[in-house]
Amino acid sequence: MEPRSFQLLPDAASSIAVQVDSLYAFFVAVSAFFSLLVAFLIIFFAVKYRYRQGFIPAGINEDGHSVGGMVLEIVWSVIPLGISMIMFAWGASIYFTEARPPADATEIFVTGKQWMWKVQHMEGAREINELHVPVNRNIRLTMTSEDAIHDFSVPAFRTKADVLPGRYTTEWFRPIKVGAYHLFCAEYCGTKHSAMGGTVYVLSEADYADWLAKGSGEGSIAEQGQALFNQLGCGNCHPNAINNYNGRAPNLAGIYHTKVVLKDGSVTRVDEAYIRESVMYPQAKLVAGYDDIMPTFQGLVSEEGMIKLIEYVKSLSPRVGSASSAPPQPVTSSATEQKTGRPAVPAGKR
Amino acid sequence: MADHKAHGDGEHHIVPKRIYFIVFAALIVLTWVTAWISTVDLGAMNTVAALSIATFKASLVVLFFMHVFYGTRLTKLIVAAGVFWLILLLFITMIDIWTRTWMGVPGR
Amino acid sequence: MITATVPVRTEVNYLNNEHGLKSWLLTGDHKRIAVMYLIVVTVFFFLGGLYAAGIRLELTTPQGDLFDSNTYNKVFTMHGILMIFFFLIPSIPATLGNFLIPLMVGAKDLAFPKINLLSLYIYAVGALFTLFALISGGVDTGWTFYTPFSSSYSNGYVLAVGLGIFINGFSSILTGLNFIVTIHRMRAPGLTWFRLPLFVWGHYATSMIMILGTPVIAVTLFLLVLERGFHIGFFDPAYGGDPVLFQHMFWFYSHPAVYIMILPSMGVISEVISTFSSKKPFGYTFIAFSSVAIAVFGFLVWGHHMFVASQSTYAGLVFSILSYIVAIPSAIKVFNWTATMYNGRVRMNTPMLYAVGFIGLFTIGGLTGLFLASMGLDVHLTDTYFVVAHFHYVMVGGAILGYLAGIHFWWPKMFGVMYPEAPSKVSAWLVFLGFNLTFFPQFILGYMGMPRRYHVYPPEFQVLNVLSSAGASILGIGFLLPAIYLTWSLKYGKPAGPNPWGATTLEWTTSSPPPPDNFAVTPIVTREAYDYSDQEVKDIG
Amino acid sequence: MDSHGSVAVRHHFASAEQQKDAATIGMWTFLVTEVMFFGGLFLAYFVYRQAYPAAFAAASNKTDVLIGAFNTTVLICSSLTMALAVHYASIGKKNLLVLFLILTLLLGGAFLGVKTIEYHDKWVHHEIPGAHYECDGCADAVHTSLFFSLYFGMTGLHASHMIVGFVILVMLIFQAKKGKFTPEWYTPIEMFGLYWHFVDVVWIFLFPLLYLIDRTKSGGLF
Ligand code: HEA
Ligand code: HEA
Ligand code: CUA
Ligand SMILES: [Cu+2]
Repeated sequence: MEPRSFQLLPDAASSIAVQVDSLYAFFVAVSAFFSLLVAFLIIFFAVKYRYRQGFIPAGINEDGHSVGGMVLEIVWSVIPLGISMIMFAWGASIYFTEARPPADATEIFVTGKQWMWKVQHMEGAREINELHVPVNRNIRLTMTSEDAIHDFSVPAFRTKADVLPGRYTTEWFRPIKVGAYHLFCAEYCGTKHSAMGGTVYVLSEADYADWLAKGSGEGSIAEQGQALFNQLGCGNCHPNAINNYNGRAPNLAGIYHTKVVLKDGSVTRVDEAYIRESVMYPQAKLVAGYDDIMPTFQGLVSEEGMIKLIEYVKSLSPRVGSASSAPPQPVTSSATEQKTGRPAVPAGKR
Repeated sequence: MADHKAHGDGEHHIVPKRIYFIVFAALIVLTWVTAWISTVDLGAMNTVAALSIATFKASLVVLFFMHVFYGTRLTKLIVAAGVFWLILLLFITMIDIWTRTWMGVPGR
Repeated sequence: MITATVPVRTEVNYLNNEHGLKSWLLTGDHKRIAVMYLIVVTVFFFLGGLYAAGIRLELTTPQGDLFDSNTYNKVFTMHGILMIFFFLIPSIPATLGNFLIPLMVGAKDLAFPKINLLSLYIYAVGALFTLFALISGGVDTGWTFYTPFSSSYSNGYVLAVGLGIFINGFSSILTGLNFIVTIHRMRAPGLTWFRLPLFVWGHYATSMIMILGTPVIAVTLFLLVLERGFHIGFFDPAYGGDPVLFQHMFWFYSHPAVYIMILPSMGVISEVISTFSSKKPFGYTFIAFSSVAIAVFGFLVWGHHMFVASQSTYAGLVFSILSYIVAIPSAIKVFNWTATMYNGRVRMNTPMLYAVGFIGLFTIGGLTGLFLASMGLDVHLTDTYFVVAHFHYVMVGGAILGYLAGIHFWWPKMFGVMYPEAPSKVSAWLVFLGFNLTFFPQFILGYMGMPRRYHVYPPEFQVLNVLSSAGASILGIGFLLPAIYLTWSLKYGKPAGPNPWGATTLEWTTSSPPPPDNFAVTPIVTREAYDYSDQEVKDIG
Repeated sequence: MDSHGSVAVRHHFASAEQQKDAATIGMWTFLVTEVMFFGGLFLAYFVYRQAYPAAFAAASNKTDVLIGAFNTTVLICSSLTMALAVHYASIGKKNLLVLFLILTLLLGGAFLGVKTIEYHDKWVHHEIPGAHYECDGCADAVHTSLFFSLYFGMTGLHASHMIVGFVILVMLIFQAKKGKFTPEWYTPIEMFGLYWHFVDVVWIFLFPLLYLIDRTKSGGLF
């Protein structure tokens, strides 16, 4: 990225950036008003009521408990309260937009580690310290860390989120301007924290398709996940076809985004966090009706591998809620056939 | 001293010994009750029972062994503040823990 | 406030009643303890300032040329730790508070003089641990010690610093405990709650936070030490823990702690504004209760530091709205101070210069806190220089200016001498201008997206960083000056007399410096704290 | 807290009453900080128990209820003897005061002794979190280990309070023997009593939280 010249406002390159900038302008206006008001009054009083020999202002010993005083106190409590409730509500509503990815968002996986970002695209492409995304499409990042806490921050998109070890966090944006933007790690993570960054490239649809086509040659994430699934021998216990039950371990087909009943009677939703936990700490939340025979895979599966497995399990379920970029067919043993026919830009997307 | 009149503390109220023994007996009995009740399957109520009994026992100790029952308003206020802030710490943090999955978006 | 006795100028004062090192190190006199605190705290301020100079020097260029990354990280961490835990938190309470609270409530000493001395020594032990870590190589976690970085990945002396702060916490707790008991039980006859100076109210609120908050940071650091030192897991996900829980526990203390820093300063400002306007503070009860409100509500907002930390959105909502609620008492204070000047007889002596500087800069700092409390904006602004600018505005522009106002206001009382007026006014202006030049550009940098704790940064941020560094050198000189002329005044300053400013609170009724037992006769109070009707207002400009 | 010296009112207090009041408020304020100090650990406990109920139940079942209940009983007895010691101090029965202080000391010592045995047991069974941690028969070793982190954090902090109390108690016994305390001035005894009861209160919560999670399958107490 070519160094930009001096500027006072960052690029506004995502749909949310425009909203954040208006909110910011509102805050700046309110702050300027109150700062200047207070500054003006102080200077004015300091001059007008400056000490002069023998001069005693009228009513100097009136105290603040007079009726006028009470009214003033109420006025200058209630007005700031009112303004600040607007600040709260406006900020919160933008946050809700930022927090809830649209259902049609393209999912991309990000793994942070000291001190680099590793990115996996659904279609299999991988990159380091760079992120290529198409313009005008909703992008959803699912992120985790291999060590300390990091934070995936793109100021031009006005968004960031911490990236934690041992769990997934989410961030989404809709780039609206083609270009190259800074990617920073914004949560302090050790020696090279300030070097843990890179560039986000927003490409036109066509450029993006070209870029994706270069791919990784390893197949989609779900396919890679299936390979890992087989390699680890998960299938020895877990059935992965519809209506196949063996009593040893839950059937994974169709399980994603359903609710399962646990041994202690409570109910939990099968989401990324639950799948991850079940691989790492199988006994933590055992599904009712199964024995705790599953060994832990802690140390055997990397965070990237974990993402592949999850994506594989998700691919076993009909698309619920999210029409991610990967084709929705379950990757079964016949999945290899589909490999070549993978569309660069998912159908039903435009 | 501005608000000194209300202080029975200075003349140290002497608590009848009998009270100590009653409280003591209650504490011992409740200890074994709580141990026993934990073996009875009450579902989620097990935890509630354990904590209620513990709170009750603790209150007995604080009120009688520690004389708060006979103490000044200020002492009671300080004790209440301690309990209140403890609850703040626990409860407000739990707001986060309890609602983490509500949104259905990991990490939000 | 008029007392039954007219103070006579005593030749024996707390400074000369006993001699020798031992008479200082083993003293129970709150005034001597305050002076010792003043010395150590000042040392730590300049040490922290030296680190700040290092930061600013390094950041004049986008590349890392002065230090390597590891060193830079240690530099800002030590800067933050020294400034917060060893300077700003004890600064006003342990020096001015210690010195003045017994005087203001008309007592001979704090309730527990030995515990007061103990708290000084605990502080010293904590400081020694930290200095040990600093000399042996420092610590690189940031002052926030986030796990699992601090517990499993940091290569610094986390254990020593963690223990240092843990120990130091007890010093803070004991100070707060002493103040609470003193304010409750040691007030002079007739001194009702609503006759107390606002400085005392501020310290009462501060003490509440010290008592209720500090133990939580202590136990948090204790668990951190267990996890790092003995692999007894609590927070690291590798041990099954939840790193966000650490953040909850850390901020449960550290957010209220920012009010430990600002409330005493606000107390100072209330005194100074009233005295130099020769007018009862406007809305005394509102200022008094707003301090307590800040202390109480300040405990409910800590999660606003964690909006992007994967805290639940719903918890975030609660913390955000409460952050706005807790801003209201601060607003009330700012407006009441301003209104106090209205219709007064305003003198712009050095303490007053600092005080109005405080109001302006605290207002900007506080208002930018509102930006950060807004969830939608904080997502963009958190962990950028906007936050750095915000907290320097409130901590340096607010708390430290208040501290300097207080030092300049009570210096004649503490040491019985006046400092020279001209250099003190120059320094006040240097601090004000240098400060704004240093930290205003950082708001812009922050909105541009420059992350904090960055050793190297993209070149387009350089111009603003150079401005900031330039400001810092002016600021540094502004801070250095008072150290020089105040020390100078100890030997050459003109005698000050008991009440040089025409102030009305109890401490001004005794001689300067005060006698060992503070008052010749225990004062009996019959009036409110601020009654200027029979004060002769003199121009000392 | 102000546990020094004599019957005399120290010079900065106006009256003995003010002095005693100050001590009482000071002590209670101190206990509030103690509440918050333990509070951090309780918070961690609740958060993790909520997250990993099964592991916590499994780990808790590895503690010995009988020992726990016995120790609770011991501590409650010591609270009683302490309360009686304060009582006898307030009516000036010096010998009974000393007797009950000694009883308190012995009971406190018994508690610590039992605790040591328990710790030793845990050590032998590799139940101390860290590199050597092992958990027979429990699958979710990571989170049972978390339980034991809390177990040792909480009981360890509690035990360290007991040890501090123990040392102070020894000093008080010597002073009481010398006849230092009178019905007019026995503030140190009273303040120490508050401390001791507080430590008892903490244990009253620790017992059910650590020893009694989901005991329904362990088939009765004995
Ligand atoms: C003295 C210290 C101090 C003080 C007083 C404050 C006061 C406030 N702070 Fe600040 N803050 C810090 C020190 C302080 N802060 C520090 C050190 C950090 C960073 C820690 C770190 O991460 O390293 C921080 C970080 C911080 C954050 C987290 C940022 C992030 O990391 O993402 C937030 C978010 O809400 C915040 C908010 C506030 C608010 C709302 C106030 C309010 O109390 C301010 C109230 C004051 C006013 C509002 C001004 C006066 C009012 C008026 C003139 C009237 C007009 C008012 C209205 C219209 C409402 N602060
Ligand atoms: C009381 C609190 C306090 C105070 C007073 C200060 C004072 C200053 N701070 Fe500090 N600062 C913090 C608390 C404080 N800071 C905290 C908590 C952090 C966060 C740390 C973290 O991220 O973990 C921080 C971080 C921080 C950063 C961000 C670092 C980063 O994120 O990478 C910067 C950068 O500019 C900075 C600058 C300064 C400057 C220029 C001053 C100046 O005001 C200092 C002026 C004083 C002197 C310069 C010393 C006295 C003068 C001399 C000895 C004369 C000789 C010197 C010269 C002529 C230059 N501080
Ligand atoms: Cu990764 Cu900072
Ligand atoms: Cu805060």
